[in-house]
Amino acid sequence: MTDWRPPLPLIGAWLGLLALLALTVTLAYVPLGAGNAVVALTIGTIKAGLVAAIFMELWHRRGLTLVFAGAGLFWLGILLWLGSMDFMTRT
Amino acid sequence: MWRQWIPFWHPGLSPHSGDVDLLFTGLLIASALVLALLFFLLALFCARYRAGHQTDRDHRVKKSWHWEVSWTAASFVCFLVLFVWGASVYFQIYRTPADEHDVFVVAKQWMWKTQHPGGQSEIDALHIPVKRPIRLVMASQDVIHSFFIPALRLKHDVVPGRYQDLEIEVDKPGHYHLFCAEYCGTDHSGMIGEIVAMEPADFSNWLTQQAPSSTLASEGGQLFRELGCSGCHGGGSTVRAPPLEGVYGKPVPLSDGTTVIADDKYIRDSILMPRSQVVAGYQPVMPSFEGKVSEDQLLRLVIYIKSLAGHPS
Amino acid sequence: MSEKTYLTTDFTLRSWFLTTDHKRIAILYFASLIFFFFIGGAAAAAIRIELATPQADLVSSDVYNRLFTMHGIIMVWFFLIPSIPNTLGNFIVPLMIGARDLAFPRLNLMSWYIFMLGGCTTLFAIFAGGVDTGWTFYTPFSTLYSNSYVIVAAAGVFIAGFSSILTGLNFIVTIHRLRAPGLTWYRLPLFLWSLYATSVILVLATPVLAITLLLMATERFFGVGIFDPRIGGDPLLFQHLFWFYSHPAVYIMILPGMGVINELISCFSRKEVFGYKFVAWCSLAIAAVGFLVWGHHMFVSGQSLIASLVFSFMSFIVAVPSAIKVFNWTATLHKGSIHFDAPMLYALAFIGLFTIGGLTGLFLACLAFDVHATDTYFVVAHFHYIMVGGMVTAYFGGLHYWWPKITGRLYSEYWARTAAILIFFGFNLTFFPQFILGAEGMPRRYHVYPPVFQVWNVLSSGGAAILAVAYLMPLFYLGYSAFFGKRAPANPWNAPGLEWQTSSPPPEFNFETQPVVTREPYQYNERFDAEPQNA
Amino acid sequence: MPESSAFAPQYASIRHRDYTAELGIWVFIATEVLLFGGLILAYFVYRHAFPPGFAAGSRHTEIVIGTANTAVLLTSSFLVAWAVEIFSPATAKIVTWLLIGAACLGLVFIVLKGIEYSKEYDEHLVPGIDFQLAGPKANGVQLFFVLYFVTTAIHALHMLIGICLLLTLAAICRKAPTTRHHTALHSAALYWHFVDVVWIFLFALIYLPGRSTS
Repeated sequence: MTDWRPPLPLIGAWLGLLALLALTVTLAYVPLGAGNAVVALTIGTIKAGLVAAIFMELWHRRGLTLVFAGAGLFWLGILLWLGSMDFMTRT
Repeated sequence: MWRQWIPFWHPGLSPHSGDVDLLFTGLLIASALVLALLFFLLALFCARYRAGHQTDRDHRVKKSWHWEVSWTAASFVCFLVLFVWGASVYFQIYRTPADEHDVFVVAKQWMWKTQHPGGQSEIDALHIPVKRPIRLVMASQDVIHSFFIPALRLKHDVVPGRYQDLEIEVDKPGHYHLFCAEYCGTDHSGMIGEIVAMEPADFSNWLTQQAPSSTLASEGGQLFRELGCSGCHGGGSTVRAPPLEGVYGKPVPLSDGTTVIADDKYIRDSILMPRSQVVAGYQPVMPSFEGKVSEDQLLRLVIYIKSLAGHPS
Repeated sequence: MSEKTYLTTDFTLRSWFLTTDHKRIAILYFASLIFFFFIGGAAAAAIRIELATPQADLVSSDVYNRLFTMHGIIMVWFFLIPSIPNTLGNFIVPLMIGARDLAFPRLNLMSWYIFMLGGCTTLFAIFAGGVDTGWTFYTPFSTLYSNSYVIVAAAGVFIAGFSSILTGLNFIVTIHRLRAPGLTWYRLPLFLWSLYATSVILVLATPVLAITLLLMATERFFGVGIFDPRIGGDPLLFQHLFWFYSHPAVYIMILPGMGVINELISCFSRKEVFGYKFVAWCSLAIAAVGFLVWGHHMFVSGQSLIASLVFSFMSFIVAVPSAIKVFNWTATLHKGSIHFDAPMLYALAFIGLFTIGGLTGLFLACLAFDVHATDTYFVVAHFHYIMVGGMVTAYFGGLHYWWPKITGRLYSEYWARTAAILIFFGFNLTFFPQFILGAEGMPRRYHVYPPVFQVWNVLSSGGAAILAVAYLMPLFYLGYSAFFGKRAPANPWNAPGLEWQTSSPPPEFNFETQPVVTREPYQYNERFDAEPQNA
Repeated sequence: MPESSAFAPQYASIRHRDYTAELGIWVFIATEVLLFGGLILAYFVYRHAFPPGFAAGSRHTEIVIGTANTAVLLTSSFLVAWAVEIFSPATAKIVTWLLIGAACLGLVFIVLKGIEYSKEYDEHLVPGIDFQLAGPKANGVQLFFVLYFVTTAIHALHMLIGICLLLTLAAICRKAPTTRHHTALHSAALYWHFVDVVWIFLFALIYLPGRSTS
């Protein structure tokens, strides 16, 4: 009767996510100036990475699946980079 | 003049348009060479290697990489040259030096309204002296328009919500088309006017003939009082508001610790969104004039405040 | 005919409208696209008639604005973008890779229904009163000032976008997963490489259009200013978002055409495509770099000069792979054995017209000249050379090439060649004068114009009349041949591609036995000594 | 696990089909990334233009509800991942309950979101319907709330679709699940996790800015 229990990595990821959630909310109230945004987005990225690696099983995938998962992010990067370039460099 | 030799091409009439024409010629020559080579090869191959024609078809080129690399490199180098050329002229065209004869352009559905500092205003026309750079300050009342003078090879969109500077200069007297080039609704194609370039003497005659009773600055000053601005910004008022004399063009310290230069945009923003950039040491009490003043009136107010630049504060 | 083909397995309406057979879905798309093509074409005809004189005589300004908007929306989203991918692509992709169907056949059918829903919504907007924003939906005109069915039209485009996404998804997965044994990437026909690149754009760009139109409709419907300068919004943000999709969309409209041209040139030169790997990777390079150039639509819009500089540079870069392709096609002809059948005439026309379109694209990428030429007829001429001279010509070429496979019948070579030549001349007469108009400074979207521009407009309208007749011709002789033409053999062009290894038209699941691939594509001279047998 | 009896003719094997389906979902997720990408670009552009307005807007949101919702969604994702991991005929019952649990958590999320929306409505913070906020930051706050409502509404729509998927799968998996259902569940799970990932970023962008200043 062990086959219904969740594997340890899943539980670990879940608890880790909740811990990171608590951390990010706490840190949001600490005045860090521009650092707040950096911290919030960094922790967000770590959380998303955890979900992708463990829940979405990317940890066990290779090759094509990773390329496809990365492609969306890469193009998002293009959109954000070139899209905001105009607004950042306007005089 | 070499420019007259381009088919169907009327030479540009401003200092920069000469550069643009030269660039256009360069592009045309490059394209013509490429097209000639390509069409020659296509015709040659089609004729020589047509099916049934007995000719040497042995020793086909199999290893292709050196061909590929050479035409990739050749295209790339050509493109790089064109890019640098085009970019350098572009930066010349859109350069806007400060102190020049300012003309104010308000675009609205579907007309161009232009105003000279002396108060002379025109509709769908703009008189300017030749051989003298004119700085246009353009604003749109409603949608995006685009100020386009083909003879000067010059165009710029006029986006609502901001002032757009543009420098124009005409070499030769004459009447030239002014078009709206950005689709702006029903009468878009009717939003055309003319640029009238005159000899400096004729132009000053024209200015005097057209001279209205009051200049833009004085109309702005009148508005300044009518709208109640003077109640707070005027000397000796009870409400404490920053004085506006001598402000224009100077750095202004803001309450958030930063500093801005009091240019057209800052003054415009301060009228429409007074509480976004509050001068250090003052309370954000000024009401917004968003929706209460038109672009025309805004311009007059800005010009009025600008005219106070010389006064001591 | 003893065995059943995909056309004869079942004749009920249900068997057509609930089919999951990629070939039947391709036919459904084909029929819908003809319909949309002629609606968009009718609008174009009305525009050209109106522009024959400088004054307004046929229609009012409001009607004129609705006409060019309808022409743009219908032609871009309901003809060009789905044209080659959804008809020829849908039909040929599984055949070319030796598969029995696409990876997700039901998704494929769904995408057609979504497409039709989007199409009907847009048609409703057009016939209920029209849209006058131009196909670009620029704010704040579309959100605050336009007095027409903007939201409905945008909804139609929004819905059709999901059809594009599903098609792209289907092609990507199919090409990855369903290739026949032995069909490695470098053995794929180049048509598939270009469709793959197209699909990447469809999947990654279309959602941005969806969200942009959604924001625009929200602003218009609720009166909230997302792009409204009066409350601090920025109209240029809309343009950035819009062109993030709409510039790559141009490559959606040309890459499949380039793919078809590879097949045609090599087949009718009886020779493999010169520089196969370069051409293949150029497709992907165009798709990737095509995402980095959208700001070249905004050189005069007031975006920062630095942004303009970067976008101009990228625009020159993206022209490199296109140039490489043109050189490779020309080199393919070298020492070939060239047949001038109708598809080849289209292919040659494509090379010429596409090159002119591409070179004038460089004019527009060139910052200083773009300041003069943007928003004039120069731009109109340029993109028609790419989209009509390029894509539509390639589409007709591909249609003729695969027509025997699709219908199992042969068309009249005489009429096909006549139409091809007529299209070529009609096209040039219509659009070449527009370059001159643009260089002289005639702005686009002008209903009335100064009389100095009339000569070129008359020429253009005259060309359009020829073009209209030429585009109608295939409807008749191809339509005739579909029912009364001579039966086509399985491989009328003597081509080595897998799609020719099954009967014409193919059976329901394409192949009797799973084909196995053992060699590179386009092995014309080694496997076939015979010249193509023509109709 | 019993193999499903048939697979569509375009596939060579069950494994081939499953592998293909997974790839399809990943392509779909790439599309979705760009869908939210447009909104995120708009968000960053306006946050860059109106930093105080966005900080103020953020402070108007309910961080308690936001945090609770994040925890709810993370837990729901965990349940779905668990269900995928242990999927077999022997565990059909547990899998069904896990999926129902995940769907219920999804519903909790939607309900909390609804409560939050109604609070914002009461505070007159809904642009286009009832927005009454004056002052220097009004423009920035309004833009913040427009983007907030559009983004969270689209996210909530994704949640609703996901909940329907999970409930359908729960109903199917109750009896004799096969490999085919495992593929379906795996695909739905990837989608559900993706919606979770989107929320993680929305949480950081919507609720957290401006908390450390007044």
